[in-house]
Amino acid sequence: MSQFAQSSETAVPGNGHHPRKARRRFNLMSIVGTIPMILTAVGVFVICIIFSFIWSFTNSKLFPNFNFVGFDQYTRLWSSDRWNISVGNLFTFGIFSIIGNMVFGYLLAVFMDQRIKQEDMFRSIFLYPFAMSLVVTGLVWQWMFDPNLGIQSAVQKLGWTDFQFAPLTSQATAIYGVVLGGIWNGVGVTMAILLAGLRGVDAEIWKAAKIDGIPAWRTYLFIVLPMMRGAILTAFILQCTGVVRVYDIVIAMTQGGPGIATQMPAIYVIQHITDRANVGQGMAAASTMLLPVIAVIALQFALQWNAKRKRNKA
Amino acid sequence: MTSETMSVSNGTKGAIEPRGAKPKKLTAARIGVYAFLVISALFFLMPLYVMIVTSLKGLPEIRLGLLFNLPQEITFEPWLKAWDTACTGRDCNGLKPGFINSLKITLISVPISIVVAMLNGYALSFWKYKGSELLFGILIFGAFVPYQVVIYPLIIGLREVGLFGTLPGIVIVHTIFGMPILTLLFRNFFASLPPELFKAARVDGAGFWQIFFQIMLPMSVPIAIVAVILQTTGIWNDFLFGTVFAGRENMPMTVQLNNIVTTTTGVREYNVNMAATILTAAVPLTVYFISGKWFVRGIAAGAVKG
Amino acid sequence: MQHSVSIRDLSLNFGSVKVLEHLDLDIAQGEFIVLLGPSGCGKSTLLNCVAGLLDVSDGQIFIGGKNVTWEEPKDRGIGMVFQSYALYPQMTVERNLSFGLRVAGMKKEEIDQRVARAAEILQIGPLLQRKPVELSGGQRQRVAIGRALVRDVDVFLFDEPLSNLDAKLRSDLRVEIKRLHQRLKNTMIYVTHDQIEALTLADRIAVMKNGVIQQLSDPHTIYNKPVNLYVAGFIGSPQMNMFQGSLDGNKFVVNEDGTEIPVSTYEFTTPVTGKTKAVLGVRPEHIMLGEEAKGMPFTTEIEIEIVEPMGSDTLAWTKIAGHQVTFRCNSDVVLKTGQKVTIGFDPGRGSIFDTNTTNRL
Amino acid sequence: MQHSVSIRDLSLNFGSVKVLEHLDLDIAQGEFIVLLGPSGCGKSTLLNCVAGLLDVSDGQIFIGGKNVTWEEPKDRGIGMVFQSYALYPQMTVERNLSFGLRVAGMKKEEIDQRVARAAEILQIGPLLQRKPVELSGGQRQRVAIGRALVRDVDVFLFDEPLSNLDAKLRSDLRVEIKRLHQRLKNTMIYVTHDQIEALTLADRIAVMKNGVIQQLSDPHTIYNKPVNLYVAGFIGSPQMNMFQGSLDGNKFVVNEDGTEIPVSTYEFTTPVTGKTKAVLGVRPEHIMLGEEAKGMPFTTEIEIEIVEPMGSDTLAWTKIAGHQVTFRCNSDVVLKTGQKVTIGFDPGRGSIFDTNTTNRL
Amino acid sequence: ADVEVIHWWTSGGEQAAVSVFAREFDALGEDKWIDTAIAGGENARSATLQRILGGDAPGAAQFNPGRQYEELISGGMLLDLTPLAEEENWAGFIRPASIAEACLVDGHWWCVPVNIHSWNWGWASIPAFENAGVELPTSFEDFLEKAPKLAESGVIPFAIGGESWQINGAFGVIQTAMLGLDDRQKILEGKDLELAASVMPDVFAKFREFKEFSDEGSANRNWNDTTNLVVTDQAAMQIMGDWARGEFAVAGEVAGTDYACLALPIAAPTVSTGGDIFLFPKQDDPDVEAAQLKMASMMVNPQVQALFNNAKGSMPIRDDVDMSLADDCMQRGLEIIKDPANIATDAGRWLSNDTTGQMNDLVAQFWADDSMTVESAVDSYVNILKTAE
Ligand SMILES: Nc1ncnc2c1ncn2[C@@H]1O[C@H](COP(=O)(O)OP(=O)(O)OP(=O)(O)O)[C@@H](O)[C@H]1O
Ligand SMILES: Nc1ncnc2c1ncn2[C@@H]1O[C@H](COP(=O)(O)OP(=O)(O)OP(=O)(O)O)[C@@H](O)[C@H]1O
Ligand SMILES: [Mg+2]
Ligand SMILES: [Mg+2]
Repeated sequence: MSQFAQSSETAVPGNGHHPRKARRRFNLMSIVGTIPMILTAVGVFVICIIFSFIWSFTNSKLFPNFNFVGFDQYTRLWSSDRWNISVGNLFTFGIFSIIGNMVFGYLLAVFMDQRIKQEDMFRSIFLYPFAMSLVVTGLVWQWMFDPNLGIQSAVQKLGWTDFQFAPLTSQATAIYGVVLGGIWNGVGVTMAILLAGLRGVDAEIWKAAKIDGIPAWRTYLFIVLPMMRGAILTAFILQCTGVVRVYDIVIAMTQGGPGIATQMPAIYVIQHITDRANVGQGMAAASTMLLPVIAVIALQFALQWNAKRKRNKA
Repeated sequence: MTSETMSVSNGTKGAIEPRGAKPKKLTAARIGVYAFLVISALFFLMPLYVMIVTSLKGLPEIRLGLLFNLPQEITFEPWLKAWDTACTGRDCNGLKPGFINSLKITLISVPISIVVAMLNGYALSFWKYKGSELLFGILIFGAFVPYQVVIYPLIIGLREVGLFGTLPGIVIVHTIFGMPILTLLFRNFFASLPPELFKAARVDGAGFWQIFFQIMLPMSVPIAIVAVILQTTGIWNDFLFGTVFAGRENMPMTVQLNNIVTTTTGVREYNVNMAATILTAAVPLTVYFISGKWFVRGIAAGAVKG
Repeated sequence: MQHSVSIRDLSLNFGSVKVLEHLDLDIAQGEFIVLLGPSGCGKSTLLNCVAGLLDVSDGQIFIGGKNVTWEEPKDRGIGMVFQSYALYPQMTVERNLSFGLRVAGMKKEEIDQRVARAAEILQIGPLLQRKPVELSGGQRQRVAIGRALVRDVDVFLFDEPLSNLDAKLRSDLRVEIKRLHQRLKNTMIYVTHDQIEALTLADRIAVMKNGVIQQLSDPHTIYNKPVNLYVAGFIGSPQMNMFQGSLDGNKFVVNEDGTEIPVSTYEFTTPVTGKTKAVLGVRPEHIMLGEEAKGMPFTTEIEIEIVEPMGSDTLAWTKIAGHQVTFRCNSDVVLKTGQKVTIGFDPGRGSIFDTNTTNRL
Repeated sequence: MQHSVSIRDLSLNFGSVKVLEHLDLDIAQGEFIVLLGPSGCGKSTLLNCVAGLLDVSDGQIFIGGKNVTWEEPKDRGIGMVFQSYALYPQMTVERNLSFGLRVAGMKKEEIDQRVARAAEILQIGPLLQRKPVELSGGQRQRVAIGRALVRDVDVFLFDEPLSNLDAKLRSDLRVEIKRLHQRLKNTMIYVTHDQIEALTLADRIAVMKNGVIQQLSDPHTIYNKPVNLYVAGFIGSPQMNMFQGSLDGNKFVVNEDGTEIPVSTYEFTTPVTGKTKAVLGVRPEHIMLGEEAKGMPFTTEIEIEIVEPMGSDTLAWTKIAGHQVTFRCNSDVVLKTGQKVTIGFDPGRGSIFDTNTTNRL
Repeated sequence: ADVEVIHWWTSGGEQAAVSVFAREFDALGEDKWIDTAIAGGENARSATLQRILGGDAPGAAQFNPGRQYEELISGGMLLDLTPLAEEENWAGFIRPASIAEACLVDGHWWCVPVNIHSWNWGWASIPAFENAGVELPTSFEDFLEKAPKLAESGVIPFAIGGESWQINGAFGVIQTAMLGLDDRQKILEGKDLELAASVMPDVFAKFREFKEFSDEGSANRNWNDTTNLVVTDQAAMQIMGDWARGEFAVAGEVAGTDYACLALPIAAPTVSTGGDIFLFPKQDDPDVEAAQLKMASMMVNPQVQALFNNAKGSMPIRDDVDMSLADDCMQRGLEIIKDPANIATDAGRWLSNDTTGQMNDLVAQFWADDSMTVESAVDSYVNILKTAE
């Protein structure tokens, strides 16, 4: 055997020596092809994040500078009512709008899945808000929630004079009005993603459930829903990016009001970077916002790594 | 198949022997389904309805504050004004001039950003290299960064390469910000393709680019439609990047829309605002109505897997 | 006699596509019926109609003497097993088995008892707390059968339950299903396109084509006395060897080269007079080799083209009278490509079909 | 002798998982090698290493005497056919076939000529302008083979090319591949977990388990003289009947009830002395029934439990000395469940394995 | 050469005004006014700053007088207008002084003030007051006394919108009225924390009294929808800058019969010096620089000032301008501005945008959130002043 190996080796000059060390093939083209991604990931996002952190320790005003002031910006940030309220709002908005989107989106998807004749029409109706600029649709929502112009007065004029529906006028409820607007805007996409997920579920599961005599709603809830992990995850990530960046819709609907009841971290960041000319403060806020995202992604990586390790062990 | 589950049997059974097709009956469940959908549809359409009727009213009628009433006197004046004569600063040409710019930006940015994201997804699925997963992680992370935070380095970067305030500049910016979600989309799609396809092409001697252009690109039409829809909407409605990066000559339509709609110290013409909004949304809306069907199919084609 | 399942004049269309038309089928109590046919012939459609998963366009279905045409699937007294297992992925095996019962509001003890019995019958006791992803294909299919089992029904429906499994598992589970049937004695309707499954499992096989049942008989008859060319060709692997030719009195004359094959040993079902275009079919295992060929009504010398040793026996491919012919022989016989051997067969063990009607003569 | 493909000391890890370790394999020019093994044993991995689709961790691969360990797949002189066909869905059959040639910049006439030749060999001429979706499974697989064919290479690699097809098509295409090999005389490496395919196609079979080749021999040897219990159990359907017991001189004593089976006809590969725990394996077709059983060294009377008519022959299940036993008999013999018959076999045709080492004795 | 001008004048009257500049500039010779309108001060300012950073600075850009552009000055990014200003003696005619100071930093002119907008106006619906049977108010106290009557008659006594700048604007006017100009200056410019702590509680307390008389719908209302309530006599009074006049004009209302413009504080009317300025980012091209200087000169030209401010509805930055076309309300303002003692310097002169923003937040929160005590509001207020730069 070994003799053969030798002869064969010598027969092919230039093909190395025995034992030849494994060499990973390195694909240049793959790197060339992803240069835009590398530049974006490293050149934009990483650099941005690093500089955001650096500038958050400076007293940068209109333009970034490097006059370090320690944790001053963070101290101010966390002693600011507005920031604290914004953070609270982000959670309220995030939780309610994501849950609302998912639940409503799933319901819509389920109902759309009932061999609806006018599926095309309904789908377009549910999707169109995503295409509209929030600058004005926010205004229209504001009108509709206006106690004197909108739904409340229209219903009152119909005779139900006790009817109260003006969420945006009160500090306590305004955020839910925004949530409603957010759901209006985004639920169509969620519906589309979940509908696609529903359609991807093995038809035989349905048959099995029917034979078992499981009512349709239970099938949807307990059997099909848990099978749609991919779709749910996609919809969830899309919504999370939307929630963290939520800006336009709040500006359009409430301008952060009444008072500062519907302020959001992104508005805080953006205002400070631009009009309030306090880049240091804005960057401190931005860096703070990124921390939970970093934590989640790190957790994800850790879980993946752990799962891989476990698999390798097995 | 799934949709049968909601159909409910009627009561005929036992001794009587039914013949022929199952009698079609409008059951309570069926009515409930439609009721839910119709009510939801009303919820979704309400703002559009308000916008449309408002855009057809004169200002005095709007001041009456009867939001849901149909216009007593229909006027198309606001639409003409929004399109043609509304002033946005010194110029009074309505939305018209920006339309071409928006079209230009969208038509160039959408394909480029999609091809770039497609390449990323392709490389991340089939040509992984050391660190490629990390890059992807950073990219996904970038999806959570507020745009404004990223603007300063971008401005400086583009200034250094001399592309600030130019059409290529704005295209690059849209490509960058579209990249995270689109790359995720395409990566998931390619990951759902059979790896044998890639292997077969490798055996056939095709390299990175040949496999991409001749095999993967034509196959990714369904998911590309999803990407087109998302990107068209995003780019068409973009205001922030347009004002900063596009340069004066390329200001998108949304700048004009915003100029019409936002007044600090001046009279608001709500009817014109509404008409302008609907006009501005016309392009993405058309895209939605034409390709809505493909949207769901495209997502089903792979975006939801993994 | 009370039939367990009766299908009367059943029709089913998808829109304008007629998949089943005026189909009748009676299945006796405890019978194991296999629906066999190529892909797209309507097997699953028929099964789904019986299960109540598709609304029939016309006709009636009786199960246990009761007209269940418009009954809900759960009320028909059926259990069903699917090709893709269709287990509920997030539930443990135990919950998979019991979910339907719990939804129906059955008592806890009763449920436990039934699950325990199914687990015992199928020997999946140790798996009860696992999730489907943690099971192998064969185990999954067993759980899927268990889910039908706990329903304690009279009729079991199987839709290609084994075709997702590999060859070895397939033959193991085949035997298990057979044992299950012997033990439970339920009526079973089993869809497959694998003829070995059909032959080994069925009491009777219904061979289908384009939504029509071609032949409904026991496996032996189906195999040895196919009623038409289609059934003859569909059953048997490798396929029955077919000679195109014509019948002329006691002789079958092959078209290509006029080779004459005496068919006096053949029992005609219908008397044939005059010269008729016909097809003579001979199964590979009915072609004899060497010594055994000697006494046969027809013998010839051929050259071996391909040899396929299958372990237990060996297939050889050759040509007779211009027709591709396969024959099966004992694996102890050593055959080589290019070797010349004498083979022979008895047309009396074969089948003869009318070329025009394709029916058995 | 110049080997067509040589694999030397090949190792492959996925991270810390070692899939292949120090594997050696030499394949002669024109040989048809089948890699056979259960799912996950590393067959595809090995094939992908040969094709250059996976980077080996250690070792070398020679094709046509050339060290191609780090060569690009296209430069290795191989063609590959996949289980899922892997046809380019948006291209016509013709373009599918010619893709690789066009990529290589071959002249138009040369391409046309090669495509025409492949189409002629595989009889896919009429399909050339269709897209893969418009083809049936068998046609797709033929096109996939064509794609390897046009590359005009010395070595063909097949990764379970037939397992997506139904039973009938599978056996048809199996013959076609065999014919193709006879015609082209290329080296072929063929991965499958279907032992019938392995037995019928291979010049030599490599039975794999956990990345290690257990036995590399011609089908007849593999089937009749498996080197260990694993190979014996893996090959043959239904499985070889196994008796647990011990060797005591010329007798094999079954554990359960002490039944003695004389093994003096058995040819031991290693001399056995004293009492050794062993397993006796007998293939189902080596168990004889009725008259034929009479002369056998071991006979016994049993009761039939299950009968599986397979058309060409019949399987019967029973018990001998407490062990589940299957035997195969002619389909003319009518067997019934519960029937009592006499069966016998010659252990000389069986295999005996050491219980501890599991190796053949 | 062409000079690109970024501004946020996009609505009707504003458009007419900016057209004056553009037309006049174009008329001066081959240089062209290139118009880049971006609605919303924030957006336009951000765009200007980002374009300066990106090396694509516009030739001129609108700002509000204040401290936003301090860094542009110290960074040397602006064209020094001093030679021109000295030549034309800007210091001699630009009044009031606080408007000039917005551009005159360390003895150098860095920008051109073009107009004055005063916040200190109350807009009252005369029919609303008549229907309620009460006279127009003579002071804020007086108004608060009459407010219940107004409410009884079915009008909203105090119209206000939900935008934080609206609320803070009204707050500023009330603060001015209650503290007087001197104390106000001490607090806002001098950052006199003790004084603030002692006098601000009253201001906040008074401010809260107004809330009772506002309506439920105020929370998200735009300023001009709010004004519309006064126009249509649904509300009695609104505190809003002089740009509100345009709303009445569009509705065809006549000052003195349909509505009254009350210069605030009513007892001792003042004018606040908000307004607009233009700054001229440095350019490489000397031709453009010449054109920039020409534009700066044009903007302070008395004829142009007259045309421009008449169109814009604002007060000119110089006295020698023919404003005979102006309506009664503006004439009133022009009277008041004549006396430097009546000038309430715009708070933006003293406070950075950051500080102003924090105050906006605080006042808006205080307005909306009844559970916030006056004490804690004052605490926050003082704290904001303390950390202000
Ligand atoms: N929902 C449907 N709409 C329209 N046609 C259908 C539908 N389901 C099945 N068909 C058609 O009905 C025919 C019978 O289908 P069926 O699934 O019963 O075949 P099958 O015999 O089970 O085949 P297979 O072996 O592939 O499962 C096919 O031609 C199929 O295309
Ligand atoms: N990309 C990969 N990363 C990690 N492990 C892998 C990878 N690909 C394969 N494996 C593992 O390597 C082992 C061998 O896989 P391989 O695909 O070669 O099996 P196989 O014999 O071809 O099985 P099958 O018959 O199912 O195709 C398996 O245990 C599999 O889990
Ligand atoms: Mg089927
Ligand atoms: Mg494999």
